[in-house]
Amino acid sequence: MRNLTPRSVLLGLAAPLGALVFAALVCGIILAATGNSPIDTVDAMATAAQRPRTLVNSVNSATVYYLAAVAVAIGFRMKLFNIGVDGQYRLAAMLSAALAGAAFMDNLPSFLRIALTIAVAMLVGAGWAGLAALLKVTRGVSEVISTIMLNAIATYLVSYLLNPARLAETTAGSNNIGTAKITEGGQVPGFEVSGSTTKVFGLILLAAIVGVVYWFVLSRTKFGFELKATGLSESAAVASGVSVKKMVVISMLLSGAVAGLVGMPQLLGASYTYSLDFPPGLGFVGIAVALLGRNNPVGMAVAALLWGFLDNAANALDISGVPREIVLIMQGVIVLSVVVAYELVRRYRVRAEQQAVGKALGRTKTLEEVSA
Amino acid sequence: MSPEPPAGGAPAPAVQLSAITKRFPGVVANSDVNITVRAGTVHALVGENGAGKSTLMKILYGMQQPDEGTIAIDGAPVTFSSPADAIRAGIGMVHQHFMLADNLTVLENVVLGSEPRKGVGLDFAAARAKITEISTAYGLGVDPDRLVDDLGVGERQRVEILKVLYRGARTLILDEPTAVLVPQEVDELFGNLRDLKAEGLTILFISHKLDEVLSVADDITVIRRGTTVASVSPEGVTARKLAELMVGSALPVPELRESTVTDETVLSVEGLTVLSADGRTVLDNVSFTIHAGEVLGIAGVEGNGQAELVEALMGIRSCSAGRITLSGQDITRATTRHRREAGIGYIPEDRHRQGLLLEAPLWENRILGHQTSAPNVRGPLLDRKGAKRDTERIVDEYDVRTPGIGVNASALSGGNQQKLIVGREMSGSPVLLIASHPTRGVDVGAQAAIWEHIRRARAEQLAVLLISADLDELIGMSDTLSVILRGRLVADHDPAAVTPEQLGSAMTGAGRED
Amino acid sequence: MTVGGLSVGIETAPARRGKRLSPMVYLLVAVGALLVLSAVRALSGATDLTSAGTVQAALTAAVPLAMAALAGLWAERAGVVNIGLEGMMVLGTFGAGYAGYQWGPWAGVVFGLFLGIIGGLLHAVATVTFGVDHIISGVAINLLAPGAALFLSKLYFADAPGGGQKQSPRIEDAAKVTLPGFSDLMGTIEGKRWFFVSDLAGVLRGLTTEISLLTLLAVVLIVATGWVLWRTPFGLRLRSCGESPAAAESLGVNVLKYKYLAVTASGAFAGLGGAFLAVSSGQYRDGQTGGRGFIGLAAMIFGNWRPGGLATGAGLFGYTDAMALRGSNAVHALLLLLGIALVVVAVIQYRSGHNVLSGVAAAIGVLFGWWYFASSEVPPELVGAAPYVVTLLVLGLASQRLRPPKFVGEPYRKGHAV
Amino acid sequence: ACGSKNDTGSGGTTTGGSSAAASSLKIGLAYDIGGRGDQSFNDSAARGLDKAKSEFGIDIKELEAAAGETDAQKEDRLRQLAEGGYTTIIAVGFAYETAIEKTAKDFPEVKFAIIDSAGPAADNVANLTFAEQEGSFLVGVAAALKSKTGNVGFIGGVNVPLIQKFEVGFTAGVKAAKADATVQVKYLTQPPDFTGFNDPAKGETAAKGMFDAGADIVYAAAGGSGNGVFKTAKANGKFGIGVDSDQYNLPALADVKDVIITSMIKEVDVAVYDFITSVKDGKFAKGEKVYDLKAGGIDYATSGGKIDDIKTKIDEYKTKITSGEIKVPSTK
Ligand SMILES: Nc1ncnc2c1ncn2[C@@H]1O[C@H](COP(=O)(O)OP(=O)(O)OP(=O)(O)O)[C@@H](O)[C@H]1O
Ligand SMILES: Nc1ncnc2c1ncn2[C@@H]1O[C@H](COP(=O)(O)OP(=O)(O)OP(=O)(O)O)[C@@H](O)[C@H]1O
Ligand SMILES: [Mg+2]
Ligand SMILES: [Mg+2]
Repeated sequence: MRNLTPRSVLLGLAAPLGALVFAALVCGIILAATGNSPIDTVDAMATAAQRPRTLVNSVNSATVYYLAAVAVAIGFRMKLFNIGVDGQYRLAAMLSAALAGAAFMDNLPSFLRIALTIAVAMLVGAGWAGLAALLKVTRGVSEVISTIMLNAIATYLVSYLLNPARLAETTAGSNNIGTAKITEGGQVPGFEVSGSTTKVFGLILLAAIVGVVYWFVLSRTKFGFELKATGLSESAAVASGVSVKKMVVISMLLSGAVAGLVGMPQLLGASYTYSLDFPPGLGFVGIAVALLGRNNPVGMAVAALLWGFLDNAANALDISGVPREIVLIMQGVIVLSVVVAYELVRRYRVRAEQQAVGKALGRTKTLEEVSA
Repeated sequence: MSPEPPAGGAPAPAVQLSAITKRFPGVVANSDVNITVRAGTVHALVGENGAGKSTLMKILYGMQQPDEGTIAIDGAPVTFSSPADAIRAGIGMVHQHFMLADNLTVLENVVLGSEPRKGVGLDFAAARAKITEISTAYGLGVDPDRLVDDLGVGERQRVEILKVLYRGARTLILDEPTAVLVPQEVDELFGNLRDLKAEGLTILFISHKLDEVLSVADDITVIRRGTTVASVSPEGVTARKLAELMVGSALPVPELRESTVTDETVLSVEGLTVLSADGRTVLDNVSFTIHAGEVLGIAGVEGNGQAELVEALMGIRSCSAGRITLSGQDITRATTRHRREAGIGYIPEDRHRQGLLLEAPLWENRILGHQTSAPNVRGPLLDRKGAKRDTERIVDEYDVRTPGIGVNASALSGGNQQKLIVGREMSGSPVLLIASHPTRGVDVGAQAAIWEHIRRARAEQLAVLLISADLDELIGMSDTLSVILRGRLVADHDPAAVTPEQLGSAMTGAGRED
Repeated sequence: MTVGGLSVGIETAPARRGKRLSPMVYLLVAVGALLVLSAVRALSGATDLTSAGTVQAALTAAVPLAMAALAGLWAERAGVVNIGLEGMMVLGTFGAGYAGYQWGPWAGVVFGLFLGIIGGLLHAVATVTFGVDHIISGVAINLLAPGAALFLSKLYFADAPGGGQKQSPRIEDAAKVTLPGFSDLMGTIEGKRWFFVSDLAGVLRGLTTEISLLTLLAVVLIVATGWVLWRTPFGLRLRSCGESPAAAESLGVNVLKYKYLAVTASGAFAGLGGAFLAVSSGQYRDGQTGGRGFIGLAAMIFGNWRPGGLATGAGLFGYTDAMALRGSNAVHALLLLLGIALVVVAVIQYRSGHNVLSGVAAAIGVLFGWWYFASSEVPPELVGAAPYVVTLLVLGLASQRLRPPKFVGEPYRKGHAV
Repeated sequence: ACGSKNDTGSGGTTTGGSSAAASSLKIGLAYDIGGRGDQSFNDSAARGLDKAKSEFGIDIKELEAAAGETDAQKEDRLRQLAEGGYTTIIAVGFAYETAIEKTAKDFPEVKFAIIDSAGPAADNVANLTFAEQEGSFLVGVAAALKSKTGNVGFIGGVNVPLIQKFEVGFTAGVKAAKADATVQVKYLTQPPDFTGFNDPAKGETAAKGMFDAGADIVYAAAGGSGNGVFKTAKANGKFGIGVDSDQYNLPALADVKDVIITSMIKEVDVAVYDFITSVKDGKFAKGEKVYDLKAGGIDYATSGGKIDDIKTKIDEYKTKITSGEIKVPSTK
């Protein structure tokens, strides 16, 4: 991290704020051009922002998005593109839900049950990601392809297992199907918030811990240094004694393990079962959030909250007659414009840095200086 | 291509650069540069690293636009907004760094941008014929259908020249064309240049090797800190004088004073054999020993196994046979990490590829390669304070010119980057230093500093493996000299007795049956 | 040591790549593969392995994938990663729906292409002009495009006759052609169930019967891409921007222009892929692309950034996908086929000294063989996984000589290339 | 009555009461993914709503689900409706089970209805479920009787229990009419990949596979993917069976309608309309209301006249089912 001077703080804020304003402008124009009122939209969003339940939902969504983003970011830091977070968390959530809901688990102390469930989820996520890592280091298969394929294969595996003959059970009268419901001892209680019937996920603490550990490992440990170094220059990392293959395997396993956590807040804090309506697609949200937050632990948290809020404001928009698709458009425009803004600021910084180096070399002066 | 010279009187200068000024953020690369290049001559440009030579040439070649000043070609003022304009005006440039696409064939690289056409398609036959014709005419010997990736440096250099000739350039800019060539290759190149000159072509030539400059140039312009400080003719000047003009101080020479060689073996290599990915033998039964306080120099044309040797010693590449022992410990199968911990320092050939994290601050670059030892780490944790403090020390001791240790390595000039690497690799008292081209592309001042550091460490019993293309450096700095040819160590020489020419012919295998 | 002069060091760097295989070798490999297929077909009775219907369905499935892969190829050859293919395809499906129902299938194709171009331009502005990370821009487009398409479809299709908020009215299909006489003849032979001959006839009939003009157009575009990129000055310049933008720039190639053109073309191809999908399905539907853009990207990597290769990748995927969708019987036979193929790979790898790989291949092969003989069908939930598993296996066991364009994904700024 | 279509369905249940109280009715409707305009299940619910609106002039609000959302977000949707003064709320689809359960508790004065789920039970919740297997049984009979090859197919959009009900009923119907007939079964995608309801290209390939394997009639319980099934049926001179509404009469399918011999009609519109009427008339009834053949919530279509010749046979089975003589299974 660079030194915090007022100018650098200002610059750091200029990018995201400028971009948000720009994105709002673009969406406003789209709305106005299609006969929707931008004012109503802002109004609906402002109303949503004041409703405790929407805020709780936003925080809960953000919790999950954040975990997914960290999982993706671990790979990104090493120039590994784990598109497979999606498959990893779904498979992990399904299998750990089956375990957590199993009858024999009822006899275990609550803490152990929860820990076991989470551990299994991490193991499954890591294992599924490990396949991609294995293919990459032994056979050179691009993780982009292998994780796309593994996502699909996970879908088929889950639906194979989600069958009354195997790991699922049906409830009479319901068209849903899911794993056995996790009884109270296996659930993680949430935090009450006044004015909202929905609780904040208890596992938001887990997300926070994951964020802190991510930050600490990357910036304070030898391992984190080697991970970043590999991402910055593979050849330099090799020459400095880093085993890139080992790093690929470890970081993919870590990424998968964190991916395994993605389903946990929802599973242990709200659904208590893995069923047909377990939210899919979180891995892809994770990619967007990680990119928006620039793989930075705090940046991703902010991005996750923004994303969560936009997603949860959609209902309010819908009710006030604004097409909810505008949220998707808004998210896309925000990602693009934030990133463009970052790039512009980065260029400005590089120039400033070069200027500083130039000064250190005593090369800023022109004609007079040279004549010496 | 180029306009006719004005009839009668003295021909207009082929190139006239007047009052060129070019500013980059924080740097004035060129300020008020004036150069006149007579048609049909070889005009040399010399100056320290970062003096602004390449920038000036890029301006002449249209790759960069001057902030102030004018360019005249054959007396007519021109403005180039892209290389395409310069090429049209008959200017060609061989860049300091190869400008080749590895995954394309020689033919594709050569014709790119000036393709012969048949309908909308590319006329491969015509291109092939023309390339073969030029290649034969100048003895370049390049096969148009080979992939550039498969070519050695010498061949790549010739492809670069072919590119220029293919476009029918009348003015050739050669930016440090000899940096990677051995003396014989250099002679060949100079022979070619003379031929070209005889045909009336004009050549602008940049080099750090002043004796070369003196031997080939008709005129010499010295650039210092972005501006022309002198225009001299080779007859009236010596290399020493030129260097003084360049830096304003005496020319340093690579020289070891007295022998410090002990009989304590530090590195012993026996029968080292390395295969490439496709099974070719790239290093064949190589054996040697380096003692404490000894510098072993390896001479060789690039691509004869030096890179593989270094990588095998560093554990980056695995060997198929042989034994490597460091201070009595067998490290043949040890990891790179282990070798570094055992005390091997490594100055890589390509600092951007293997030596630095360009997008990381200097102090993080200090940790690179030393991420298991003090003062960078404590247990599994980074010791950020320790690393920063030690980076300050290196910046100080090695005179790395930087505003601070928080700037990214990419912001530093090449010479300063190299000094940082040398400082880093010398820290933690290594027992063996593997130095691959430690002063390549570094200006004379920095060169002297790096030599001095190596000398000092040698006096303190450091063993050094020195690989270099600069034969003066090799001869001056080595206690023992070996020549590598096609993956084998073919001859040992006494640096006190050998001349660069002898070394050069040993390197090319001339006079040997193989 | 060839032509005199500066020839030192030539021997130290001989060619590393294998030689280009001659057409004869390809033909032999194809015949061999068909022989194995015939054998498995005869053994298992799963006629769908080589039936004309499977081949036709495979073609239909492969075409949008191949277009997406081609789109990826154009962008990546010029050095720009395009992960926004999915989004651009979605724009293509919408465009085809919008114009297709009003003015016919070809108008749909053109309009889909046009909307794809808009997506491509957006990507170009972000990545080329602003130097945004290519992945980020692609992800943003994948968010934007489906949102925009849905937004627009509600606007334009909700009240159209036969349309809905999430679907366009019907689009006429493009015309289909059949090779007269030949197709029937092949049909007769196919029906005989002769070893190899009938299988060959089945494949040939599939390739000559009821082929949509869109499919033919796709084939033309694949071949044309190969020609344009590898045989014309334009293509050389475009590829040079992905291999070494600095070299290109130093020879006066306007790198920015070529990158723009390539990414725009990429958008056009992705849009076409979407349009083909919509037109051949008879309408635009929200969510219709179903990840085909990503599969296309995988097919491009699978095909080593080459037109022939990506067509093979898309074909392989389309073939297994068609089989999985048409019936589980053939997928069961596929187990045996995979088993045999893996054992063959094991033998080849063993002979070239890769013992571990050979062992792994043999083990998986035996496992598949055992699965085949121990079961009478693949569980229906798993049948659909066939194309994904097969792609992974092929990639994992085939030797990896993939070579992406050297500067793909690298930001480029004029005058800043080293 | 076999020619029963939307209009007859509503005719049978309308109370025709005055609309005096109606204008004060505020009705909120939350769709499942797909929403209004999916030309299938959600659309059917929308039709019922529209009919109620045009007849009673009520105040309505329709909200839509997003792909990949959580129960909490669904719950939020229902709560926003309830808080916004919508006193009658209809949730379309079993995905709203949990959301209804939680919301209904906190709004005892609001009347809720959930379609396709018998799960949530409360004093203010009506569960509107359908016996899809019964209607599927009847079209299965039709398929068996109409098939020349004795080989028919079933294509499900996504492999979920709801669609499995269609499959099971269909297979039972086919076997009942022709014991030795073959039924090919294929689901286009597996959950949570719901594109199987939206991918006509997949429907086309799957149907072509079945036709090539000898089937001559395919029942498409695959939402929008069914369009591909009919398209390929037409191209190959075979037949298809529609689902949810009388697809013969859908404008979007006009050019393939001659291959649609019948459709399994699931009168979600009737259920919605009935429910609104009951609330309007103050006759809200909690708990499960099964829309089956007997109740007229499920039926088969005869438009196009392709099955006129076997109508009597089908109606025999229908009678047996309504009388309880045949009990159609709903799970495998
Ligand atoms: N594109 C650029 N942006 C910013 N600064 C630049 C750029 N190109 C060159 N410079 C700076 O301009 C100065 C002159 O560089 P130039 O490459 O012309 O030096 P040179 O004389 O060729 O040195 P060398 O002998 O090392 O090749 C250096 O300080 C360099 O860092
Ligand atoms: N390097 C090349 N030079 C000239 N033409 C090429 C080159 N690569 C491909 N082509 C042409 O492009 C078209 C399609 O490319 P494709 O990827 O199928 O190449 P290919 O010949 O199959 O190469 P490979 O055997 O390496 O896969 C073919 O017509 C081929 O002749
Ligand atoms: Mg230079
Ligand atoms: Mg090929």
